[in-house]
Amino acid sequence: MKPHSRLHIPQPPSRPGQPPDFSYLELSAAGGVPRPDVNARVRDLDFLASGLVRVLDEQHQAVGPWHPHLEPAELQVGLRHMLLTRIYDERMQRTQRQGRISFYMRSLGEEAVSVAQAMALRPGDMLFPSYRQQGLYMVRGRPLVDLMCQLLSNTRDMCRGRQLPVMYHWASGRIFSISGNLATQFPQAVGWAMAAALKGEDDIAATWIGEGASAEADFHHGMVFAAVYRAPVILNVVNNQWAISMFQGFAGGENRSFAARGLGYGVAGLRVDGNDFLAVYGATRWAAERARTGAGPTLVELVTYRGAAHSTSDDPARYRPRDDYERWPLGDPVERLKKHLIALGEWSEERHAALVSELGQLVTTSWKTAVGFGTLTDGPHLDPDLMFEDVFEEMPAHLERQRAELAAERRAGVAAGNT
Amino acid sequence: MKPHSRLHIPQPPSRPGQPPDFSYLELSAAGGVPRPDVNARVRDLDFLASGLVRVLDEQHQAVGPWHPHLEPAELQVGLRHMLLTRIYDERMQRTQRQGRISFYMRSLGEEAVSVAQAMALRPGDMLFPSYRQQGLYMVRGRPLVDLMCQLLSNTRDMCRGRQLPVMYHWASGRIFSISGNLATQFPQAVGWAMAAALKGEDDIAATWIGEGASAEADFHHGMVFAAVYRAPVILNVVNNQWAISMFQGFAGGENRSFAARGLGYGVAGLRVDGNDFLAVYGATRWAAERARTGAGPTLVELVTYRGAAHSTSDDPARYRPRDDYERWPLGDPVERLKKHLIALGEWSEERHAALVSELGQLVTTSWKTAVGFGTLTDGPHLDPDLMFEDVFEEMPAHLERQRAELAAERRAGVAAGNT
Amino acid sequence: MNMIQALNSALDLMLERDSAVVVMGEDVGYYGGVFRVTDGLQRKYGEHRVLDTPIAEGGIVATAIGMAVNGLKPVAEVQFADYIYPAYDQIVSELARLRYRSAGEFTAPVTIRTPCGGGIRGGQTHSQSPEAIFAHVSGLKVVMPSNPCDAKGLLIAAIEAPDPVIFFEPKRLYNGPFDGDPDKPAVPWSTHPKGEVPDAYYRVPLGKAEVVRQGEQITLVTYGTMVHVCEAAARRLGLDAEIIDVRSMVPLDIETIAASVQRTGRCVVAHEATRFAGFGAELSASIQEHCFWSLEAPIQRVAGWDTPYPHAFEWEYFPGQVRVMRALEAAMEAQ
Amino acid sequence: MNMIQALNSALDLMLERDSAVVVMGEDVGYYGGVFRVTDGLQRKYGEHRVLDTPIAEGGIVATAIGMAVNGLKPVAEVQFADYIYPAYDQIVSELARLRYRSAGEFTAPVTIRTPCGGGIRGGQTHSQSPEAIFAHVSGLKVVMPSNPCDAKGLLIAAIEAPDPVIFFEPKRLYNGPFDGDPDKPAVPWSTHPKGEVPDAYYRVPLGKAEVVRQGEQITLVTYGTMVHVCEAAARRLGLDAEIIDVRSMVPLDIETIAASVQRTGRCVVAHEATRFAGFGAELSASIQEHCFWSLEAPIQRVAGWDTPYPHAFEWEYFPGQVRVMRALEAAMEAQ
Ligand SMILES: Cc1ncc(C[n+]2csc(CCOP(=O)(O)OP(=O)(O)O)c2C)c(N)n1
Ligand SMILES: Cc1ncc(C[n+]2csc(CCOP(=O)(O)OP(=O)(O)O)c2C)c(N)n1
Ligand SMILES: [Mg+2]
Ligand SMILES: [Mg+2]
Repeated sequence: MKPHSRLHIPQPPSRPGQPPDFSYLELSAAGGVPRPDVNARVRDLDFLASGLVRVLDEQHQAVGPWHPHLEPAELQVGLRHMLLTRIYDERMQRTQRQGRISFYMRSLGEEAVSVAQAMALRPGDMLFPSYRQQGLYMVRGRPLVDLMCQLLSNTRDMCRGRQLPVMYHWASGRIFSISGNLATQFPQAVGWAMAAALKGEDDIAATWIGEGASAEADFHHGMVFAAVYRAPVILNVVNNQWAISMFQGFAGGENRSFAARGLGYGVAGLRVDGNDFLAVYGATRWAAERARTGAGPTLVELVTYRGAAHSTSDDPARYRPRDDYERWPLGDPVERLKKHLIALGEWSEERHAALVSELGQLVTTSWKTAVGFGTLTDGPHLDPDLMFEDVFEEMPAHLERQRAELAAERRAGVAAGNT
Repeated sequence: MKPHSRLHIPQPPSRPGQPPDFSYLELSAAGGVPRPDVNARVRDLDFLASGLVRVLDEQHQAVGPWHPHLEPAELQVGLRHMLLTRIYDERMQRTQRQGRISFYMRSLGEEAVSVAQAMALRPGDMLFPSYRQQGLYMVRGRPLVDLMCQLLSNTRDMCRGRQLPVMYHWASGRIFSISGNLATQFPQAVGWAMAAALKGEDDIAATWIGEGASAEADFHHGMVFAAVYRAPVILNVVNNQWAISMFQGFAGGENRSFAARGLGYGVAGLRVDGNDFLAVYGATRWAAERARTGAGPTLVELVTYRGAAHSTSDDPARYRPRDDYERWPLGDPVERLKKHLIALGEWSEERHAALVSELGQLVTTSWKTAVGFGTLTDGPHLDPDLMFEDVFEEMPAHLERQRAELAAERRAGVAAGNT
Repeated sequence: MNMIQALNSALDLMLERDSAVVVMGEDVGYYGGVFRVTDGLQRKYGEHRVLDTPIAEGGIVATAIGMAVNGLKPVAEVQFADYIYPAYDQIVSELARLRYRSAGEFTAPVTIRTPCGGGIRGGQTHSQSPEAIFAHVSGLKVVMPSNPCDAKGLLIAAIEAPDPVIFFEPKRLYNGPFDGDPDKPAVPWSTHPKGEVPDAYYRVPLGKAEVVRQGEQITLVTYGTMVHVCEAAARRLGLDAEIIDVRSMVPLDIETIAASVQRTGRCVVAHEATRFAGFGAELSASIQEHCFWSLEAPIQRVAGWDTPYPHAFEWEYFPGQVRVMRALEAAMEAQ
Repeated sequence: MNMIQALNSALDLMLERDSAVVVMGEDVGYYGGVFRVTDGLQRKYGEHRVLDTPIAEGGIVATAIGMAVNGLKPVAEVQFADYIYPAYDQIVSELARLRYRSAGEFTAPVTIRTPCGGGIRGGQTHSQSPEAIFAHVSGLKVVMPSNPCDAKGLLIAAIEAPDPVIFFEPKRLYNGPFDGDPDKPAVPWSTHPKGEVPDAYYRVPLGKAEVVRQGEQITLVTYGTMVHVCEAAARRLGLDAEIIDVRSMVPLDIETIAASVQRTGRCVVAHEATRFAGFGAELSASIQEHCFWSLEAPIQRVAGWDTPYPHAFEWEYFPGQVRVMRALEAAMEAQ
């Protein structure tokens, strides 16, 4: 073999020990991207896939056509949900380090995505998230105790002990069950939206996928079916720049934005500053209106940064600079909304500190309640017989037999000195 | 359910009994699309995905920047290959109707695609076709007898009786084995091209997929990997408007051209008049040069029309107007090249008629030779023991045993009065 | 009715009775399906109840799941079982486990219909019988009828089931029973008692095998096309064989099967799929576990060879009467 | 060496010896793999020999096939066996059948490595053992080592094989042998004879089972993690059990297995995967066919239950020592 090859290998801008370099990131000024009519022809929307919709400027003012003009009270609610998400994440991460739960995944730096989007949607809209949109649960009001019981696989675990931590679901809150398999939810959301349209109902679907997972087949399936049937769905790509150790270039991000993937399908593609609460809110409103008025699907790329490790099993210091998150040009979503509220005269450092401590308290009390229902290590435990339920609606004979076998095995185990 | 739904269902422009309507087709004038430098930035090439590269004008003249300026002799060779493809198709279709072969698929109306593309590529370039590019075999010179023996599953069948008719392969001719499963060849071609680049070799890969099959996952896989590694590959979508009974709208063609699918991946997308031999040749040259000079992959949409039934199992009269092919705005590729040659003074109706009869003769003689090696119905037949070979390189014990069992079974069958 | 008409009738009735039922797949709408199983349904129920879809089996199953989560009952067609693999991930990782992983909060009662089996010169990509790779996956029901009457009743039961069902249709049986002899003139279903199909609604329960022929000497456990091949083989040998049509691979009616083998003491298991790690292995293993003390001879397996399904050697590959007869003889001889 | 180091050593040697070998997969390059099996290889052999890939298992296998057709020998990693399904179509329809359908003109000697099995609290999507659905597909070789020494030798043999190989790595064994008791302190491979791994190149042939413990009373046929669980169970019962590590599911070394069962007359088959239509069914059916006249008791199957692998009930799901012991007792009692 000749030593030189022309095969291009994508390169992250910096590796451990090097200074973070975000010069690759294409930015637009706040207020710089026009906001077209929601029913504009898709062909006339190409520019939205290369611009970056931003509302908050350097002076913490909200500017431009995408400004959603929310009441200060609504902004405060948004700030609260983002903060709660962050504090919850930090504490759950800690419990994992202490061995109380087996696994955890944080959304540090991406809180605006799920919080602003959930707030911009209606309660009847159906959400198909990946594992990094816990903010949806905060907005829709699922008690923390319920989430924690899932993390603990305890006697109140909504999943009855079947799923890894963070794989929540909530039928009455209209949040779909999270899958451990990447990307599968993307075309499922499209199917849900198709059914809504078939039934003549007004609810829309929204789904989230990581930029890394967008390489999976199901991304394409979702795009094709959404485009063909003009399904009322918002297809979100959360581009947090990393997929475990792989930079977004390995998903094709070196060439073109992920929003641009929509263009070829005839699906509107919208690139948004994912750390700008107001931009995310405004963009989501626009996409939701398109969907609800029959103008079809929108692919929204939320440009953000994975501030923390991929999960508790990951160590990002092996593959990226340590201080990268601090240098991320789009800043921190919580800080930015906080400063905007302060600039509006609707918030202060004191109120902020009080809120942080209030939410910390909430997490603490919730945790106390949750562990009261058991932990994976110490119990009380779920009844193992539950393992055989919900495979089918009715338990077939072979599972009845296996359930009995397990019971006998456990008796025999105790007799044989096993615990 | 409310009676009215907003779910959009794609509609073909006309159905049986209605007049064909091709007003949906977006055309460009011959010579109307600029030809950018092969190393231009992909972002600057978007216009190529919405235009239609054409060289032959209404007066049968070759015009514009994509004109490849071939020698008349080369054009005559192209005409010959297209005609041979067509005559071969017609005759093989007839043998199927007579029950001599079990199945056939014609490429009527699409002959320029495979013939012009194969001619524009180098012999070392590796081709990954679908089942409708038999013209590749004509250009690369595989004797008809070899192809026919495959159709007949006879004693000289290159596939040793394992594949349906038309599923040819040719390692030394650098044409990959055709799969019955749609789309699978698309990312395989990308892998082949990646390997060529890794090895520092100059050969490129080309692959063909139907517009219908582009909805499959493997289309996306091919695009993502080609984009990420800038693989030296030409990715062709043959948009012949139909996928069995389904109009291209069911693959997303109502919204945007298939060439435009490239844009979001950062892959150049080129929309070409697939019935214009010179345009196809010129476009393929451009894409090949891009690939060979390290500028990366090109997605080429070849706009054409499936002139015949999908296969011998299909009856298009059930779902589209009978006279549609005659009304197709891009005409017939053979006719168009023929008229161009005549306009150049390099061809005549007489020479054409003589060529048709010569090629008819060739097909007849080849068929006689081929059936001499056996037919599926009358034999001589391949040895059924061959069934157990090539599952693995070396036959494992369980297959040895099964081969022996089959032999015993056949003896027992004869004894029991089976044939 | 032939099997195509019986399946069409089931779909027609279900579209009529339940507005949540939608039919979807490649070419199933305007065209009525490449095997014409959905013929006329789009005209009758409209483009929103009978949908043509993009060619993407994975997308078809994924959107069907989403539709089912939103209250519909999709009946998706995969044009050939050989093309179900692009949907395998959505079926295995999602469809089969959604109820389980969400503790019953979300369910997806999707039916996936797909023609399987050889005998129509379809070669390696139009002949496969991949039931085993679905039977192994917890959470799926797996069904394969052997005649029009069962086909209609089982399809109605599948559509009404609250669980996902993979519904295999042996395509060689669409137009008539087939006893394994390709040289014999084709016989229409009208000549067969199971070709008498009531027009009205009825169900054949999932999870119940049927004894299609009673006998005392040996038990033949089989399904799909092989039911007819086994009947012919037993007849040719003049054996008093009991023949059980499994019909439902999951849940498996092992009680009916075991009761028979315990009585006859001998057993042959037959299917068209490749032998190694095929569903016959499960049948054989289960029967051995339930009937070990009654067995007078080893359980024999009859199956396709462990090779792809070759175009030219279709009848050498297909487990025809002679292969079944040899297994029956082996099982009868041994003592 | 532990199993991770042994696998790394195999890859290292093969990258060194054969310039056609390339390693590819999600996170395998710069990072060295989520289980660190490819640690250091990109640094040593460069970005063009050890490739990070897009997250698309179907695309990974498809491009690996194309690379193999162009003369390379790709070793592709699928991060967890639970995520191999998106590649199932390319594996089954393409990789497995390319040689066959092209009558040997085209081949794709791709090795697919993937960690399988439970025991690390991975829940339903990080614990599966899907070997059966590959074993059923003609044209694939299927391998699962139970220790570092075999892992290295088998991986080298797999990479050098002219056929595609699906190479399962029981992840619970990566860092040490595991006998099924999660409460016992972890033991490193350095305490186990099979943890002694030569640095140099060597091969363990595909298609050969290994008798890991000789015995006269009963035969335990198993593979992967369950080899160690079975050893512990037999020891606890004080049985003179013969334990066979299958190692290679396809081709299956039925000769070694049958010879043992013919001698002992009793047999337990054990694996971690779901029981129904699992690979144990094939083992049981084959053994019954080969050893019927020697069997003194029904062959018992030990396996995971027919449910998804639940996070909280990992040890109730896992076929631990007690489950094996009960099966051994049943097989020993019966007469
Ligand atoms: C089908 C499948 N393949 C691989 C994995 C393993 N995996 C889990 S998360 C992950 C990275 C995903 O990155 P991205 O989509 O960017 O989402 P992010 O973690 O950044 O939110 C991988 C490879 C998986 N869960 N499913
Ligand atoms: C995976 C898969 N799904 C379905 C089919 C059945 N099938 C064969 S050809 C065809 C239509 C393909 O249309 P298109 O891709 O436009 O190619 P064309 O026939 O027009 O050349 C279909 C659905 C198949 N062969 N493989
Ligand atoms: Mg990411
Ligand atoms: Mg087509």
